Amino acid sequence: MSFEPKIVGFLCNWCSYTGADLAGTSRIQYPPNIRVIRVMCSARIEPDFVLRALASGADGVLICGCHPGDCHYSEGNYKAMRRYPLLKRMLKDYGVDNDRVRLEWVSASEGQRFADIVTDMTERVRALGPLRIKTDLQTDMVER
Amino acid sequence: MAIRVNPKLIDELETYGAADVQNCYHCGNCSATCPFSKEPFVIPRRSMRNLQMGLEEKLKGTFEPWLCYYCGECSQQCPRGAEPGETMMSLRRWLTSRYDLTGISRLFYRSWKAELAALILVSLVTMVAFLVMGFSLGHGSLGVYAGAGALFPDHLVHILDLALAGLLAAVLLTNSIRMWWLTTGRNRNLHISLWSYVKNVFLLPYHFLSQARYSQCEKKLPWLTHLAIFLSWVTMEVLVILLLERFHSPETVWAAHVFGYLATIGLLGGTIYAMVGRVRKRETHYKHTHPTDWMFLILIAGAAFTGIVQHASYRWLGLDSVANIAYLIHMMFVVPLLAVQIPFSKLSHLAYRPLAMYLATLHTDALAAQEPAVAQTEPVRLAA
Amino acid sequence: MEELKIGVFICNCGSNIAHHVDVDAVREAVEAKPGVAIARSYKYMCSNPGQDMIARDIREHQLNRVVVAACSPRMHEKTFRNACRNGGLNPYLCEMANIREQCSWVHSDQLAATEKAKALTNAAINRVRYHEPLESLTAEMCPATLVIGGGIAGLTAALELADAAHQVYLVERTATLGGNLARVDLTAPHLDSARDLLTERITRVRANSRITLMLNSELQSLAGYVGNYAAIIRTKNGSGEVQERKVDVGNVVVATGYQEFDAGRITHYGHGKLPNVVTSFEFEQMLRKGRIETRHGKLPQYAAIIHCVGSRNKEFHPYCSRVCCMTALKYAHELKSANPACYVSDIYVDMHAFGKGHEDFYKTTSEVKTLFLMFEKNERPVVRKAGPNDDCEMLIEVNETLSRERIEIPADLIILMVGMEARADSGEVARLVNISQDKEGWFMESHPKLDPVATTTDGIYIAGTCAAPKDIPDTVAQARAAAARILGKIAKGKIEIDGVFAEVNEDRCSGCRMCNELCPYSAIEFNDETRRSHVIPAACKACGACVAACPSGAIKGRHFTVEQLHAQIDGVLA
Amino acid sequence: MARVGVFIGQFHSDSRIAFDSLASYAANLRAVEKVRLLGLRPKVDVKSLAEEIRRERLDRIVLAGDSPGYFKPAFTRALELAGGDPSEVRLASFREHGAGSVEVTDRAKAVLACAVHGVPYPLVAVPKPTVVHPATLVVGGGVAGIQTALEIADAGKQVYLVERTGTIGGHMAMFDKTFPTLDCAACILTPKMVAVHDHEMIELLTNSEVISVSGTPGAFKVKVRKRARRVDLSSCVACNACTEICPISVWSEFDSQLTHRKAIYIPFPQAVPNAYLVDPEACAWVQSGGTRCGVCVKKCPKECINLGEQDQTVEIEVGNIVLTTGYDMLDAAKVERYGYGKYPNVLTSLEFERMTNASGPTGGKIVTKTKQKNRRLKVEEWVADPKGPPPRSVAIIHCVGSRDTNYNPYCSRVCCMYSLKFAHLVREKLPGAACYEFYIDMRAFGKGYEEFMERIKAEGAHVVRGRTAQVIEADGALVVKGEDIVQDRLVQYPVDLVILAVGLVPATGTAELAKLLGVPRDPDGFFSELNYNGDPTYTERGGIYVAGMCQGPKDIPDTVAQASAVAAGVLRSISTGGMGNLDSLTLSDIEERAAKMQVSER
Repeated sequence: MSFEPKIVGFLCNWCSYTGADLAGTSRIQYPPNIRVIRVMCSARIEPDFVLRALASGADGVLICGCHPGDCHYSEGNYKAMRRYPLLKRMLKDYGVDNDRVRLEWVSASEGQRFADIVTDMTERVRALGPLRIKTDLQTDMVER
Repeated sequence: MAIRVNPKLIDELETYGAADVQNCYHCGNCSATCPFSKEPFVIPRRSMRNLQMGLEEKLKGTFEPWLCYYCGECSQQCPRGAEPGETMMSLRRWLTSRYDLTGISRLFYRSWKAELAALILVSLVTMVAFLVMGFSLGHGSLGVYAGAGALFPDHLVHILDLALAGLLAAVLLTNSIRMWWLTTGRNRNLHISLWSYVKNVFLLPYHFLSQARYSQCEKKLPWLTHLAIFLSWVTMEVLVILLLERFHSPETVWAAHVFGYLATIGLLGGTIYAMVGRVRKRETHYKHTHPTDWMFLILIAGAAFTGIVQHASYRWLGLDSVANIAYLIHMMFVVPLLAVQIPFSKLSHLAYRPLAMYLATLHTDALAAQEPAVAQTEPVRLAA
Repeated sequence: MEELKIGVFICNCGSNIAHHVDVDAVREAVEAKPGVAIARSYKYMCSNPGQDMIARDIREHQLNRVVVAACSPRMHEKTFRNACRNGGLNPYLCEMANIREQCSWVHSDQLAATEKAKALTNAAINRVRYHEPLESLTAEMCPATLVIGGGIAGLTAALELADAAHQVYLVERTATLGGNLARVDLTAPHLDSARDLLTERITRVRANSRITLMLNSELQSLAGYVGNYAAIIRTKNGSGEVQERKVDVGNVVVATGYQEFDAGRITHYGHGKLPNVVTSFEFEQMLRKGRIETRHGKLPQYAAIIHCVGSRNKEFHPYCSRVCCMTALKYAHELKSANPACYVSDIYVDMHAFGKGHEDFYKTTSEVKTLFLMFEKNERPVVRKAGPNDDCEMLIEVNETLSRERIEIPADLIILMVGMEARADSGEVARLVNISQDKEGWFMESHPKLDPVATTTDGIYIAGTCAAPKDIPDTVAQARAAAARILGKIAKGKIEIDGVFAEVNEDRCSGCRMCNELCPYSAIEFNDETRRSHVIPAACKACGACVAACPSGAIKGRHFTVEQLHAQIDGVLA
Repeated sequence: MARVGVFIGQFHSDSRIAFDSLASYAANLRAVEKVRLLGLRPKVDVKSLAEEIRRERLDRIVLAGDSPGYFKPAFTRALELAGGDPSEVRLASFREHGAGSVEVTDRAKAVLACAVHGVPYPLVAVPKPTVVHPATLVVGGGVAGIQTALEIADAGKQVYLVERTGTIGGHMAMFDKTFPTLDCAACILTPKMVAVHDHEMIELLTNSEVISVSGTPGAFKVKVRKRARRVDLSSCVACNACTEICPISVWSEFDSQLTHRKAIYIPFPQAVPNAYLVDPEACAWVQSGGTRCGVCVKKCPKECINLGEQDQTVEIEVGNIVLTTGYDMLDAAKVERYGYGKYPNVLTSLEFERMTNASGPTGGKIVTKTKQKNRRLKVEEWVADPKGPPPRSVAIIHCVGSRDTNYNPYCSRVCCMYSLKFAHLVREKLPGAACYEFYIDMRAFGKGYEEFMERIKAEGAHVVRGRTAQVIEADGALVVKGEDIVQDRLVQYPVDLVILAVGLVPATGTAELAKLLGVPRDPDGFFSELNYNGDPTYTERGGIYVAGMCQGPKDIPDTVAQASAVAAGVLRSISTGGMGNLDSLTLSDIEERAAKMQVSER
């Protein structure tokens, strides 16, 4: 049975979460590997959420927000856009491959786009194989 | 190459009786209900569409209207009251006028007053001719057919009849050839072998006499009425034209007279039934009546009635003078009926209908040979 | 922490969830989880018996947390919070798991979908442990309303509110009222006068003291929240200089209408090149002036009307503009009335005569001998100049469906039924009032059936063709529906604000003031004496930007706290 | 003073208007110089008309008639040719203002007078406002009635919601999915039903009917007959015990006769009020005057059943009445050629909706009916058994009895879209099955409808343009005979199941209710709105509104929008006074006002 990656998705309530719901009402199928957590705005996602997800066994993290200019709170997604490159640089030092954490803009009417992003990311993370930070951490803790 | 649409044709067809065809929104109900509608002749919708769009060449190029026997199923079901039955009837009238090159038929259909005038003219001419001939040949007295004082000696009437019949046959033949040319002859991509023409020629007399297709309607009465009128008319023609002497000879040849009486009953009964139907307008095919229909029925009824009156007054009552007058009026009905109705009006369908059935068979066989008929139940996969 | 008693309710949603998710397996999986007092499943949780079940269970088992695994929270979070409130439980102690739109509807593999449903429900259970009871706030509701757009929709909404004795500010960008309808002569299908309808509305608007009419004006900015909006209106008066005016309103009705599709974009119709190819609005102009003739003054013997110009078409707009079919039939009658000898051809795709009296109107149009020609949706009728020996100005070539012929249609005058499209500046309006647009640019209603006139933003309503193409009766109905929602809110007097907003923990706040400029709604003010920042609850929109950015983690995002989200992350990966 | 010429023409041959008395009335209006009767569908010669206008030096033309708009272009041309101002052609449309019959000739005169003064009739004909009692009566508990009741009650005003059957929810409660978003009808409707049930400002009267209305607009006294439910609403918890014991079973109306229900029943599990009721015609106890059966009374654990309960009549005072009585389906058996009633596997769309519903008789499975022995009634009958054989191919026929002068001449507006939805459901639930759809015009006009249609076609449903003419039975299978217009071929498809998209008619009882309230109806039987464009939800009777299907077929979003629009009128009338009856205004009132009225047009 091929490796089934676990991907945690942080979706903002007004655009990307609505877009994911639209994928549902339009019955657009996509891989079940993504598990969505709803936040009010992409600005609410703290870098340490991403770290915690990876540490708790996620093989990939997807952050979605509104297209720039569309944010319900007018500038929330710009903050996420600023935090994301810093986080990515840090993750590289942890040995987390570039494709494992991704930031995408999905509007309320882009059900198909959301499904395509999830499908594409699942394929990439499956190719990268399991992350195993969680198991390493547990072994470290046991050794210490 | 695109065909030009001519929105004016529909106005012209209105004078032929197609008053509601523009209401058709093409739901296909009539073609699916029509008992005669089979590939490759889906009637009546295709012809109605060509009419709406004024595709005159296509309309002239099809004999589909002749395949319809006006059972009225389609008009009853039509959701828009577009009267497909009456439209096909009007198309038949229009085609009749198209097959006739002289243009007289077109004149008659477009204004019924013209036809009426022509009928009256012909009957007056006949009367004068008979009277003049009668007085000059008939030794100054009005006599009844053969024997002393006959208006017209039988042999002369006989010759006149044959001449008239020959002339009418010629006119009908040219119109039929034109019908063949328009619908089949000029059609390049349809190859009908000579053998196919010969093999199926028996269809002409078969349909002419039996109107077999009319019998396929659900309601049989219209077919029987039509058959009665038709056979009676043919019998009368045979008696009057071919066996004139024996029919008019003083001693009664019972065989001839029995047929005579039957024919008269057939003619009178049929026409009266049709006229009452058209007045009451209860069946769909009697709902709409074009003036030419009335003239046609009145002429036949008149001819039959006067025929029996002059026969009865001469044979049974011996009232020669009454018989003479009745005979004269009889001729005033018969000659216009033959001279006008056959070539230029409704009666010409006696040639076109059997020809249409014949051509239909030829076309179907040819088409079947050229491209295998698409199985009707094979569903069409629309969206790729 | 009091002893946790969580009630988990899993919905079948008829077959929508049960079709791909094994609901009983999910129930068994979560039943054993720590803190779960009871786990049930039912066919329709959102129905009357479903909600009663929640309330009853809360009372009988003294539940202090509720998890509902069903459809999207955007659909029924409010419904299940009410059910908890009826059971005596604070509504914010309820959490939903979306196992329909984001699980059973999108994953057909039963095993994977059930696993995902278990994970999502488990995450909700983890999260609900850290939920705290919250109280919603109330704020005053300003009874005034801002109506944007002076067309039939704006006029009707303004009158409905003003007649109910409430203040209305009607903002219209141009100098006159009437919008697109002012350019129309008669309306379909009864050929009533559009002018009389507008005159009645405009006269009543101008005579109504409660409507402040602002022509040549545009909305400059909108601040605040439902019940307490501050709008700045910019007006250009006669001499060109600009004044700005602030008005306080409780709600906003957006009724900005549509713009017509530019027929020139379709080259093969030749609009702009051939003089006698006119759009429907140009023909309305001709009708109003009484000059129904070709450019060189000749009465058209042949006229043709082409439908779906820019609509129902891959290259331009995929949607149907809904009103042009009936308008085209109207033109057929008007052409025949102006010139009884005119032959009218109507070139259509599907005849959309769906409304009251429309089919009858379609039949009368047939009776006056209009020739209906049908073409396939993405077929391209080509218009070209006729030859010298043709008895008409132009010829239209098209593959006609009903006769399966390629035909040429004679036409001296061609009317293009141009479709409707979203206004070019609808993007700005959407950003100003903070509502979203669909991919065609039409404003998106919050739910087509639950709430056809409300938007995702509370207090902002949309009415008429700015939401989607529609005819006058539907526009008037929507305008009054928006007014009804506002009247309902005003009658209640108070506005209930969601209890979810940010809160500064005074002892941890270091006074660095980073959050002050960060907040897009300037809802965080700095107290100089205590040297601490403080959040204004009513103004806070709970986006959580400040919570994430605070270096000392001093700001708590109520209902989206760090503990709750961490628990949810662990739960979703368990 | 403008010199006015009045021309009176007739377009519809069936108009019964007193043209002559209107002509004489127009003649003695002060500003009118010339009056001419044009007759039925007049052929107007523009040149001689222009000549006449110039000769009479007319500044304004008033075109009066049933639908004068049909003659307007010719008159505008004539006025322009005569050098006048083309915008001075005014319409006096009698049909638009409900003055299209001889009984309302006075109103026609009023419309004429307004046009002569160049003033829109609705601006002038505003009856004196009346004080309005704050309570509102809503007749009909479908989605329209529920929406209106909620909007009015949410604004704090009392609502009486009267519903004829045992539960609110109407037809929408019967559906599984709704177009175009395919979200489930229950998910939209049930929460609103719960809100109605819990709302303290809404008094729900199910199993009840309006029997008399008196009083004036703003102060109506309404008598409502509450038919005996024979089950105590407050104590019944729908435990289903009584149904199991009840011996009588009849066809279930809610399940459109697909299955049986008992004499004591609940229409559907999520019904509101969520309680059982007794069908008096079916119940043996009631029919026998209390001598037979009655087993359910003892079986009920909470003694809620009182079979002897009598009907009551309640009188309520309300200021406004909202009619949301919805629709029924045309009897499909009337269109004999489709064989409904003759062939068991020819279903109406409502029956198919119930079949696809997850909480329906077949649990959402699409099956063909099979002949089964009904043990209780000892008779063979065709039943939709969940375990029955699924159809291999399905045909859906549009416009059954619609757009047809022999039945309903009008289009029922929703059938194209729900038929597409059916095609989707067939393809989704029976992947192998072939699905044919026969339509004349595919009317996908709403938001997101066109894209929905394209998606269904892409899923492989055969969408054939051409209405089926006949459904016949040939060797065991049903055969659908029709003509495929686009392929220009006669087609015959053998199918196992035929679904008829039957045309919609006003709900039974609409005629009596209309007579009771004095609300006019249009020739198709639906309630007539005050003004087609301007006031689609008002009627000419003050204080009486219409919303939803009862005013004409429409889909759910349009119904909900109309229902909310009615709420606006009701709330406004309560706060600042409502409209009186239109015919409370005399002709002279209107003439005076029209003369003094100043209009602004921009």
